[in-house]
Amino acid sequence: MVNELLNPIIIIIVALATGFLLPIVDKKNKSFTVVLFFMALIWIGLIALNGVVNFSSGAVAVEVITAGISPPFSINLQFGLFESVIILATTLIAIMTAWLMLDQLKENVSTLVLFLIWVMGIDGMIMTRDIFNLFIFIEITAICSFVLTGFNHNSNALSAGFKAIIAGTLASSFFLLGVMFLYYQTGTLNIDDMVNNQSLITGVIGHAALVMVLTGVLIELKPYPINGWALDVYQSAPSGIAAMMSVSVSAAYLFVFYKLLPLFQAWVPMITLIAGLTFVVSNFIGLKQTVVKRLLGYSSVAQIALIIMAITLLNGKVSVSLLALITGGLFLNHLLAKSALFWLAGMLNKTHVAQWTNLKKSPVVLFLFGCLLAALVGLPPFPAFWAKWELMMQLATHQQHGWMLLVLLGSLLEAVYLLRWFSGSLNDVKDEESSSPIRINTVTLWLSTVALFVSGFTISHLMGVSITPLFAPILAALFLLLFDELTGKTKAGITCVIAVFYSYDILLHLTGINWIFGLMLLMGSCVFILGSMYRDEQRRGYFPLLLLLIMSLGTLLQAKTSLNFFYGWELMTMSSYLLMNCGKNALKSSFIYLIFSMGAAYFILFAFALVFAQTGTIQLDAMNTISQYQTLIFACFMIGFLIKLGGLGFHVWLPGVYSETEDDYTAILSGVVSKVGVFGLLMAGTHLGQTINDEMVFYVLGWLGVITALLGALMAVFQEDVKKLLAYSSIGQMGYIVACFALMNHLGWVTAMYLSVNHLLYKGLIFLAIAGVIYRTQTTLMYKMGGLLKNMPMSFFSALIGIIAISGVPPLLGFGGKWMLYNAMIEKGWYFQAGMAFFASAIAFLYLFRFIHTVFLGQRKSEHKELVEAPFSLLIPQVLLIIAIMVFSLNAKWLIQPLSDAVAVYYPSTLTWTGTFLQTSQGYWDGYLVMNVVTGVFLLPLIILLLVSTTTKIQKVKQFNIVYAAERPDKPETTHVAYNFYAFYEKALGFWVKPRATQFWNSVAEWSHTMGSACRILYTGNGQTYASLIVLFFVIIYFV
Amino acid sequence: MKSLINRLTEQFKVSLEKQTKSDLCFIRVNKDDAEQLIRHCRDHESYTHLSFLTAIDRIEDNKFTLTYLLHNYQSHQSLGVHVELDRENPVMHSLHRLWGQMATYQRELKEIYGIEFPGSPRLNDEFFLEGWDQIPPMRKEFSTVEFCEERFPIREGRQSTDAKQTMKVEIYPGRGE
Amino acid sequence: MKNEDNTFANNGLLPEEMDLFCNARPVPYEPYSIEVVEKFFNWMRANSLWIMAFGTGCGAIELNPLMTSRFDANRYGIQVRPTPRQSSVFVIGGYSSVKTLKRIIRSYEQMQGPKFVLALGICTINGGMYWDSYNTIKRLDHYIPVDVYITGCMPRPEALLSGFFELKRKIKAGECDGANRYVKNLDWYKDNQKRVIKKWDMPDYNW
Amino acid sequence: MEYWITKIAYYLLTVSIVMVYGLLLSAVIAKTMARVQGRVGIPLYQPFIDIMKNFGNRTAISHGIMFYLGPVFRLAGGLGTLAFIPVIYGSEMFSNFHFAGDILLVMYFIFFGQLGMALGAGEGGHPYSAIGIARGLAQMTSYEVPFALAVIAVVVQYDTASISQIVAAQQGGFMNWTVFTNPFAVAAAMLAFLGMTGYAPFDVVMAPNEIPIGPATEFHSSYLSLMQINRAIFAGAKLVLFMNLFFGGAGNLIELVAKTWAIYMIPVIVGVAFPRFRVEQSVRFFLKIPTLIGVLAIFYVQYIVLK
Repeated sequence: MVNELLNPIIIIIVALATGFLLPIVDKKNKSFTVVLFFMALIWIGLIALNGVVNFSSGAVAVEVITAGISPPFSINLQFGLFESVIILATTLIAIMTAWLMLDQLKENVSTLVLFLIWVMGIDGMIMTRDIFNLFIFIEITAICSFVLTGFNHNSNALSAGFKAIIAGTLASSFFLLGVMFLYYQTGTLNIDDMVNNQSLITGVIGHAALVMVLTGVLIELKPYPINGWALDVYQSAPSGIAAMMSVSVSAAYLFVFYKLLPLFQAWVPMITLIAGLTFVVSNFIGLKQTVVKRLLGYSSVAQIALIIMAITLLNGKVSVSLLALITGGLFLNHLLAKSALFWLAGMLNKTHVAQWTNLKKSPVVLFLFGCLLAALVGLPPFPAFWAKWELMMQLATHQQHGWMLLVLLGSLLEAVYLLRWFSGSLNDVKDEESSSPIRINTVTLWLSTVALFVSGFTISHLMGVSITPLFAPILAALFLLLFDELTGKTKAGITCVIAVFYSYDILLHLTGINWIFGLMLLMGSCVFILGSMYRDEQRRGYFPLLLLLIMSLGTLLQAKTSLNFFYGWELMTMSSYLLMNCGKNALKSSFIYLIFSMGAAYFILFAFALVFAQTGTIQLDAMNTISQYQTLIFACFMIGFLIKLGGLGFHVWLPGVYSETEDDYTAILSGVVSKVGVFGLLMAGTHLGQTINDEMVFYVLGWLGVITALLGALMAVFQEDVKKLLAYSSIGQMGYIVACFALMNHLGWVTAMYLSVNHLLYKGLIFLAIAGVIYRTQTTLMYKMGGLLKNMPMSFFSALIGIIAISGVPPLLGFGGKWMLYNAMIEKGWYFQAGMAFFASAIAFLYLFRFIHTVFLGQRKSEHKELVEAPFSLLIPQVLLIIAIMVFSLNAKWLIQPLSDAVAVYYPSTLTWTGTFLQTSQGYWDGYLVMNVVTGVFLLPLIILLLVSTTTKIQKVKQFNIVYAAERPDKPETTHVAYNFYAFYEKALGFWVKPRATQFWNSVAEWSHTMGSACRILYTGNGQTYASLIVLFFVIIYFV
Repeated sequence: MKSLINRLTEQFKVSLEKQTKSDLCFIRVNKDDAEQLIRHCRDHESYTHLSFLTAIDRIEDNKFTLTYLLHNYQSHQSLGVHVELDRENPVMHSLHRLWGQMATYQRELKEIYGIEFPGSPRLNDEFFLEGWDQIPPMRKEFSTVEFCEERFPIREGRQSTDAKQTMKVEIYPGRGE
Repeated sequence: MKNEDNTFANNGLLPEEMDLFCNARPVPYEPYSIEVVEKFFNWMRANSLWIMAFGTGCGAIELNPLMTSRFDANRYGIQVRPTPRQSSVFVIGGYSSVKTLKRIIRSYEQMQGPKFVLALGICTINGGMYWDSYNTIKRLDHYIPVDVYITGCMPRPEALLSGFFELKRKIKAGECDGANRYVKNLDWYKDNQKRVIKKWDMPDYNW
Repeated sequence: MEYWITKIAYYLLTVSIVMVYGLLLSAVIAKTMARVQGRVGIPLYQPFIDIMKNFGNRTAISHGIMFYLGPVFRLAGGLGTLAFIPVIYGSEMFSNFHFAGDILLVMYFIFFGQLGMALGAGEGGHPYSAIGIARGLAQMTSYEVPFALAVIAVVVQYDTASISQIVAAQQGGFMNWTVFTNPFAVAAAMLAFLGMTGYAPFDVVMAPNEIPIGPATEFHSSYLSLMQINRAIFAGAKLVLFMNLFFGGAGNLIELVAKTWAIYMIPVIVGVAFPRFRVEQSVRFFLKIPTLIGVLAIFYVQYIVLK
């Protein structure tokens, strides 16, 4: 009995029967109508669920033929795994939509009936194997869609519905005509039979028939340029209906398309082309969109096109299960995320993207919104991430490089407008309407989000990746999120403890370069988190994200497979992006960061895919067996990692981000996160370096490195904002590291890692010191500071140690880096690069002096008289870092030796030690002795001065007791030299640092938007245009 | 020069005081017409240059005479405009809108003569005296000798000789007169 | 004028400026306890006269020829330093107006001891031709201690050189203790200074 | 231990000699210039007197700890630079601590004193100090370019960065000196040397007329003495460095004096002949012809000397 009730045919029956019953019941009891309505839907859902359970455990698909009569006069259904899954998903969406829209739907019982019939039509389309039945269901669905689109009598919606009717009618006319001809030629209406008798479909008639059917289906799949009507529908339909249209109806059509695909083998390339075009163009147009639902519409169109592309490109080439994984992953993602976003858009009732602000006020909504968008963009751990990864791998395996680029380009564009939306929603706008907390029903959104997490998890499980390292960060972050009510300091403590234990655990499992980076990054982070305790605010969301960031670093370090690496990379990008937004004005710059990072990730993904195509495995260790495209792959990796590092040309995101983010986070960003790029470089280098015979790429990279170093330093010279100054300085420092890496020999790599460690130590130190200063002075502009040495001696000392170390002046450890750098470069024969590096390091003195002078020396502002030393918790990590710097300065061997050993696995060591005496092929250096000599020569004059001073009365004076051409200084502000400090240098060399890169990227953005506008021209909003386009489309397909 | 004076006389209540040279003459105008006259000279008679503004303390008449000296670069002629002010309450309209540098002259006159120019920018800022606490030093009733004796200690034994006598007696005995 | 802890009250300063200036009182310095050492240093001080490059009056014009080939003061160890901190000789170049006096005092106090003042021209002695000028001081030694006067209006460079020799002689003889005199009689000097400098917008002692 | 004591004693001896030599050098230069102008000029002992007089100043002020330490850093920079340069070739007594590091160490240690001094002057709070330092650093960045290129050329030429080995490689006749084996490198380095010494036309740092001697404005008494001593030692160290790198080093004290004297005359002669550059002019100057010569020097080494 139960089985009978769960028979798929019941779906149709239930829907129809309830449809009949509802008006009758409605007359008696209104409330019972609703119950009945939902019961019907739930029943359908249960049937599908039962199907999923049965078929996934291996049951055979059910074939249903009604009434004992053969088709076309009966209904012919097939109910298998695919069908049941899709029906389940669509029904769930339908239930939730109906629940959300209940108030509107239940006003008129006919709407409820329509809705039910609509669901039935969709389910019918999915299940039926009879092409005529299919037509019927298509018609049912289409009619319901039109009516529901306009059911709230909004004029826009009515006109959109009308346009949809025109398009739908055209589509079904084509379809019906095609079906007629097909029946004429094959004598069957069963799709399977038709496929089996394909040979019968011949001649002009057969061609025309197929083209008609194809056109009919394609119109409903909304490819560019014949989707104008659909976008109008998405924009103006009630958002629940739009959600259904976007996901459920599309799902049905997609499945129809899949079912019919065997018939269209001859058109596959063309369909792919159309889909590809749709994917890219829709995303281009999406850039220009400001209306939320239309934006989602473009995204929907693009997503569907992507799935079609995946199907057409891979159908028959990969196993069905893999294809199902890819398309299913993409689809499930789209289904859940897009529908939820439509609902959210409907509930918030904010039409324009610009109105989406102040979501920070409602953390829950923001969290859900973020998750949904992240899923849509294809970030881990959501299904689209895995599906896209697998898609790229398979495309690469089948040599579809052009399509890969297309997919990546389209995805990037999509990411741009979706994330811009997100980033805008973080904006704090002071107006009364949008600043009140949002009260909406988030249950459905929660369900969707959880479903997304679960399905992501399931897919990754199906792909056979090891789950623990991948999901541990997210779980840990979610766990910490539970304690978000605690005070900031407590949370910092908890985070630190977790991070320490986690790091310890990770470090046990790492070796070689990974171990060194693990020690650097994880321990570095732990030290920096200590600094985070200096603030009293609660800092909601900051610490879970920080933990996520740190643990994603762990994932990255542990990665043995490219998938894990990429996963960790994406997670790190995402978490670092979100952390940036804790800063006050970071939105714009962090958005740029995110876009660049997405670009970087896609380059890396592309490279991994190319590797996979050759090795057939995602093991990183297998990378060195590749034999083709080494240079290309390496170059892609380089571009990807250079973006992270802020290499020249890709650095535009960096200064803004560094200057606007939270001050303690900047230390992490500069100290730790930028090193991930170095780690990536070394990862690529260790695995690919040996396979590349062409030195040119390294040569280019080397020059890029030193030019980055030079221009980074030069740009730092002209900054007024202290954090920008340090940011450009970081760019410059990264330039040295890149150049050293590009040397591709032992000394070069040791230097690169040594410099990385150094940079972590001293730049972290300086950023922490300056964090304290900013905390006290509440400004980042250097000319507003000055003379703070008197108030903050410890911070000054940190900064002093930091700048001595950065500048490379002996005896601190910075010199070791510089010394090895020149030795390595001269050894390699890169003389001019060495010269340029020297120039860069000389310029570093300029900005370093400016930094320490304008902040700590010179005249103190009167309003800073009462400032006290930076908070204690900020000083602790500084002390730790200073100790580390001092130890490594005193005995460089402790640092260089492990680095050298780690690199010696790849290149034979060229360093020789005699005690503390270090020798390369050209030079030598005894750090210990240098330290002693310097101490000695320092003490000598000091003692002399002290002795002489004993006979002299030395009066301690105040800041205005200066010789001032016999005048007295007027105000500290006018006496402190700080603003435009290097005006003359700008006159001399300023033209080198015109913001060319920024201009370039601005023009890229401008150009993309122009493209978007250009593609939009076809969307006139006029039904006639749309209809004629459809006809034209048909004609073109026919003749191609 | 003559024609200029004639032209001016037609339009304003001015009187020629004296013509010292062929290219320099002085006219007198009353306080309230001065601005209009000077503006006219600047805009219509090409007297575009303000050479100086100065004051003369005519304590015997109980008057201050202001002299605006204008210069015409085309004809290279100068025109002095005299304005008389009451010495008890010396107030003059500020003409800084005509020439920016006028403000500086007015500041100077304020400081050393105490002549008021309401509306003149930075009028009360110190010009060259720092912390002057007496009546304006260029006024004739201000006695510098008394002030010096009171303010500055003078070394004993200083002698002053009459220059005329010294010349006559010591340097060029038997000459002159 | 004085605070309880024997520091200056700095009444001339605005309240918010108090912290910007040192208000300590200078103390006189002792000569080296060993006489030979003191003599030796005096000899060196005499032979290394660093002039403060501040032309306070018209007499400053006489300093320039002093450095040229004709007079070559360089050979006597006389050279010009651009900052009072490093100079040891202050040459007052003739008349000094009240306004200049303020700068002279500031610069003089910023010089480090032992420091010497060479007053040039009759104006520094008794006002000279400016004896009745309302803004010119008449006796320099009422305001800062003067070690050597060179009279004349103007004295020629030769006179200036002979003044320097006199200064050298006095330094070697240990008679030039102007700096200490100034410090010891600081209140008297300050009174005199403040009597003429009405706008005293600097600290009482310019360290 | 005994070895180190001897070493330190020898070093102190070297320092004293270089200091006396440096001071005498400056006196002689001043004297020479005076003679050129038809003056008698200062006595040769004048620099010593000046330094001692400043030590003998009885009062001083201090703006703070960094101000106090600034001159110490400065002198330590000079002393340290000298400490890492072997002064006389083959002499144990005058070899200093050059085994602690090579030419790169010396090149970077030169900055030590400047940095410390900059901090000290910065705490002084005088705007002209900061301007002077900014100018000095700006000029430094650009003259270091030809100098670095010249040094790299030399290092490449002799395949070692060790100063003593560079000197050793130049032994055996004056035709082995770098100045004859690689004249481009020497030309670049000597042009850079003009900037390093800070005489006209590159004297905007001190510029007594506009920013009263720049960084040192606030320094006096003992501080100034230390800086004057450093000036002598630092000049000596740089001369010795240039002599070692480019002019075959010195086998004995007389050779040392003769060579360094000759080298020192170059900036002096240029200095009396030229007026002052503005900062941006001097920055650009070094990045044009001298840098080009430096580039030529490397090409010359790569394709002619080593082939």
